[in-house]
Amino acid sequence: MKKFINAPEAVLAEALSGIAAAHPELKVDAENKVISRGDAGRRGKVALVSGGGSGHEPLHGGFVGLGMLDAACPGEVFTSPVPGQMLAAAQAVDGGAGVLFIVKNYTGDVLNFQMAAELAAEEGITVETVLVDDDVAVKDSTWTAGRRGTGATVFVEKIAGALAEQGAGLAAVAEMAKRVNAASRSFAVALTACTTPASGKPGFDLPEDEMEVGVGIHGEPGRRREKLRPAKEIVATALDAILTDQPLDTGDETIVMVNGLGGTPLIELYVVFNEVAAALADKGVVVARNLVGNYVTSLDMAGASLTVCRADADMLSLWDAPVNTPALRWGS
Amino acid sequence: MKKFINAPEAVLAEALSGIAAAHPELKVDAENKVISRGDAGRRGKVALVSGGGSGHEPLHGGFVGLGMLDAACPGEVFTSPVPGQMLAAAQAVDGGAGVLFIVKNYTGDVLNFQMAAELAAEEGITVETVLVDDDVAVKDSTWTAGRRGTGATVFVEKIAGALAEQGAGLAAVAEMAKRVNAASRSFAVALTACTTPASGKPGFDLPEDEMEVGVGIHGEPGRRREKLRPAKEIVATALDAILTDQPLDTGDETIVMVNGLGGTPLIELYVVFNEVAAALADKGVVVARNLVGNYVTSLDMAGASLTVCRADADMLSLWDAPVNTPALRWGS
Amino acid sequence: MTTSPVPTMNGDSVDTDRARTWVQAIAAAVDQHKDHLTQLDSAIGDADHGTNMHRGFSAATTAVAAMEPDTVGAALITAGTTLISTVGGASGPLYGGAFRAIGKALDTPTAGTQQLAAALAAGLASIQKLGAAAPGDKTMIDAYAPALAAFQQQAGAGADLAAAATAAADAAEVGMRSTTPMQARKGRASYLGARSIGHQDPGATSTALVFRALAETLGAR
Amino acid sequence: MTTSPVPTMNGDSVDTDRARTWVQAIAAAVDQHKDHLTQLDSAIGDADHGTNMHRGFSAATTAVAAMEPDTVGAALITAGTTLISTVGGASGPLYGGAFRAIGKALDTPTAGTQQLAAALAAGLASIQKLGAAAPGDKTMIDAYAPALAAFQQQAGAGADLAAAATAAADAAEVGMRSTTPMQARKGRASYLGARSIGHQDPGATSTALVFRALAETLGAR
Ligand SMILES: Nc1ncnc2c1ncn2[C@@H]1O[C@H](COP(=O)(O)OP(=O)(O)O)[C@@H](O)[C@H]1O
Ligand SMILES: Nc1ncnc2c1ncn2[C@@H]1O[C@H](COP(=O)(O)OP(=O)(O)O)[C@@H](O)[C@H]1O
Ligand SMILES: [Mg+2]
Ligand SMILES: [Mg+2]
Ligand SMILES: [Mg+2]
Ligand SMILES: [Mg+2]
Repeated sequence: MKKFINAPEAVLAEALSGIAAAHPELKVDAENKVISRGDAGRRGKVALVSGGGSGHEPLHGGFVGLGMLDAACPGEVFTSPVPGQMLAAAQAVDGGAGVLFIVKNYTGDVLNFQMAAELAAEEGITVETVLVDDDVAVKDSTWTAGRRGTGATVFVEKIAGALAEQGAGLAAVAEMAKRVNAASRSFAVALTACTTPASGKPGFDLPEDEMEVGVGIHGEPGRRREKLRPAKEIVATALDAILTDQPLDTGDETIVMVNGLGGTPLIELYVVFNEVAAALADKGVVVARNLVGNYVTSLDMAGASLTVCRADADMLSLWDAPVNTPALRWGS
Repeated sequence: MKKFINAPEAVLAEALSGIAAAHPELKVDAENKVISRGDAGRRGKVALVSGGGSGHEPLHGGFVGLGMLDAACPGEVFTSPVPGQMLAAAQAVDGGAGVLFIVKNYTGDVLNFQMAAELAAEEGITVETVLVDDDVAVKDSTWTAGRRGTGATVFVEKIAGALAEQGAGLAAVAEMAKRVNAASRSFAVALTACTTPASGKPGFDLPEDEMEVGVGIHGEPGRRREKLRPAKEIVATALDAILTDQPLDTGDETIVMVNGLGGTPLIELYVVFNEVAAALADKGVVVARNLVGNYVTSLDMAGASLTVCRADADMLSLWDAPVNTPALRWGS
Repeated sequence: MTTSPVPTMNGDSVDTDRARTWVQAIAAAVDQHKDHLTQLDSAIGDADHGTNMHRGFSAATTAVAAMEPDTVGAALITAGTTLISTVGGASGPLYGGAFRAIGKALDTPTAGTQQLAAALAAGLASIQKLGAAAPGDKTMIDAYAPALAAFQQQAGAGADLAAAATAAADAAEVGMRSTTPMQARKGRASYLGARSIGHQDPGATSTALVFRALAETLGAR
Repeated sequence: MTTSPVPTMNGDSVDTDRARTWVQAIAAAVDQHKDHLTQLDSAIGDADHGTNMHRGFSAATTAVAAMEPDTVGAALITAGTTLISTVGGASGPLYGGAFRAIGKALDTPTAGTQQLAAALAAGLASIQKLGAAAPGDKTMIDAYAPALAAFQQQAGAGADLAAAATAAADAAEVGMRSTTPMQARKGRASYLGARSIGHQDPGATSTALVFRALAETLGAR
């Protein structure tokens, strides 16, 4: 294993310390492992808390700041944080208007956040939870763990965060977060496996001419293995999966993210976005806003995910609202 | 070779088309391969033009916009652009106040920009050139090609760009660019080689327990190969090389960049920054500003570079000035 | 999973010391099998189950070592709470909740076979309540449910603790192996669909360690 | 680099057609050795020399094919300009400038051995002026300089074009091989310091192709 680390067990604590040093505008609680806004706990503002395993940076810590999250709880690499962390985060940021937990739909995240919500309620904090489950590679069913939460998390955090910043109440913010999730679909493809610091080996071996189709963001193999194909065809596969699940009409406006999983050069992400833009234009679908870059990564995995959100006018205007976080920043 | 591309020859054109689709605020001249600001050519404003081989994204195209570059000319992957491109860029952005070419010190870049400067002069455009040569892994000497330009390019483009935005003249902007370069030093380490689309193979083979020390950003091997060491020791090596070349005193203020070469997870870059911040704090050196992320990449290389700029008050205030580009954005 | 001879001084009741010993025995087993658990999780999950269990049971061992428990359950409740607050992931709340449930059902200074059977049943109920998985879903339940059934059957037949726990450990290992041909319907492995078939479930494997540790603690040979 | 028999109809002068043929012959050689050039550049550079040369000489071939040149040099000037505007990198301006210089020195409908020798010398001067490299720096100059010397020596001794060009091509290949033990002091390979030793310089290798193509064009057997 080749990594810029000192010891696998120390990665999270040291990275948090690095985040604290790099972003003095954030508060980093090293003991509870909570990253929060410098001005967190503002009276009357609904607070957004998210979290999940580490290894997906900039998610979630990179999205803490004005117009987005109030706090993030990073767990160990690919391991959900624990309820105590989430409770500490909720306590740090609650301004009396309640806390929204934004939870990616994985058994571990769901169970831990559920316990945290119970603990928070015992402390008198009103908590609402929204589950993000946008990955169409996984079939949705009441008999399974359901869809994974991936790229749409960024959209949910940005748009709900903007609404909270404008002073909306907890129910309205939670409702908007759910709307964004319901309007979003993702699909990912990987060319290589990633290596966690603790395991020290790539999660799977992939021949030089093959790719994993329908992967998640935790290094697990995908739904199927296929021969590597040109970017155009890979995009067609991903878009097809997305649009089969949620058809789009001519004139529909979308927010589109082409996201790198950590080991993919940006120049390739632009090649992918070029194909996505062309394919959607062909269908008359409008790409009103976009993100191209590394936003929800899977350590060093060479891979890319596509997220498409059918955005209404409210969502677009909230998207455009100011945001000031380490990884997403615009407006004033 | 595993890449999200359609064909090696098409990468640059398609990525440019993707950049155009993703960033409608920029102008992309597909024929001349020039990315410029939507408002480029503003009368009286000194225009900044940079460029170099592709594969280093977001450098340079991602730094085009308010407060930074007026235009970027991307060459083929790891290949300097040609003089015609640079001339087209200069023509597109000259507002009568002259053009500053920001050139990383590589034989190809230097020669092509030199020819472009001659062509531009023939067209009546005043051109100044600043060479960036910050990489202390390469020994400087009049008998060699001299030091490479790497991470300091971002500092030069940001700070000189801010000064130009404020209306300074060409000589002053060029002078500031040179000052920033003179105050900056970089050093990089790689854990893996990168693969160019055209060659299809990693540039070198590196055993599982070794690293290349003193690498550039073009996939070439470094000055020496060593056993992989903990992040703390790697940082000590890099800082030592930098500070030997340019000693810093207690109380000196710096801008520090921990830059990923493309395949390094962000969480590791924060671990590295944590070590850098601690080591500089030990010496009483102030990290006044910082960047942690992928800014000057080498395709999919797993590696990291450290750049330290001893910044005076002018540089810090220009650093803080508004910037609005795809890859760097702050202020209003 | 070899069995070392442990003196059977207290064959038909669990006391507070043994509860603590059980936690320590699990920690030792997890320590020994950490890489194996992570490797199993790497094939159909996210390669952290060994690290998760190790982090949790190391912390639990430390926590129970510092106690002077009055009841059999006290140490197990503490262990469960510690798992919840240190593990994360799916296994943290599931095992944490289970140990807390088992502990709550053992609020006496000693406990016999029948009481332990009921406590173990409460543990399974907690896992099922939280995780909503059924037997055959390729989870820890596929080791836990047969282990519990074997324990209950032995208890019903009047067996002593050691015999019941040994039967449970054997059944857990059979259950663990039975997960290999299953297609996962819960947890992370479910994302693989049919590709989850052919791999042994990491959680079922750690559950087998938990029951083997119980058998060892209760004096099986 | 094998030599195919070419009719020697015009043994002692270069005409406009042959100038064009030379460019085409270089393009063909580069096409054939593209991967080899890139491989050499991968070891001590940035793995683009084959692609660079290929892009440039393909474009140059197209450009000169469309011309009706009046002078020997016209096609070479066009080739040089095309290289400058399509190659990029270090080799673009260096080769581009050299071909432009060679072309400018051949502003006549035909040219003999002495005139070609002078033109080739102008090409080397352009490379040295731009790149400031000296023999022994492990660059294209280490193939070009000995090739030029051999050509000049043959020309001085009254040899015909074919013989002079063949001697130049042979000397270029010797020079090319002589770069292997050198430590690079110019270009990208210089960044490797002592580690550049033991690898053949890509630019010297392409220069050997350029001179071999000249010999073939001028009728060497
Ligand atoms: N819903 C569930 N019910 C019961 N057990 C589950 C459930 N989901 C997952 N598990 C168990 O948890 C194990 C994985 O634990 P672990 O790797 O520590 O957590 P994570 O999956 O969050 O990384 C699986 O092997 C499985 O046995
Ligand atoms: N200063 C120089 N003078 C002469 N030749 C040089 C010089 N610098 C580089 N070269 C030649 O250029 C070759 C590399 O060309 P190429 O790979 O196309 O460009 P780049 O180095 O910009 O990638 C080297 O092998 C060397 O022969
Ligand atoms: Mg996990
Ligand atoms: Mg090059
Ligand atoms: Mg796991
Ligand atoms: Mg090269």
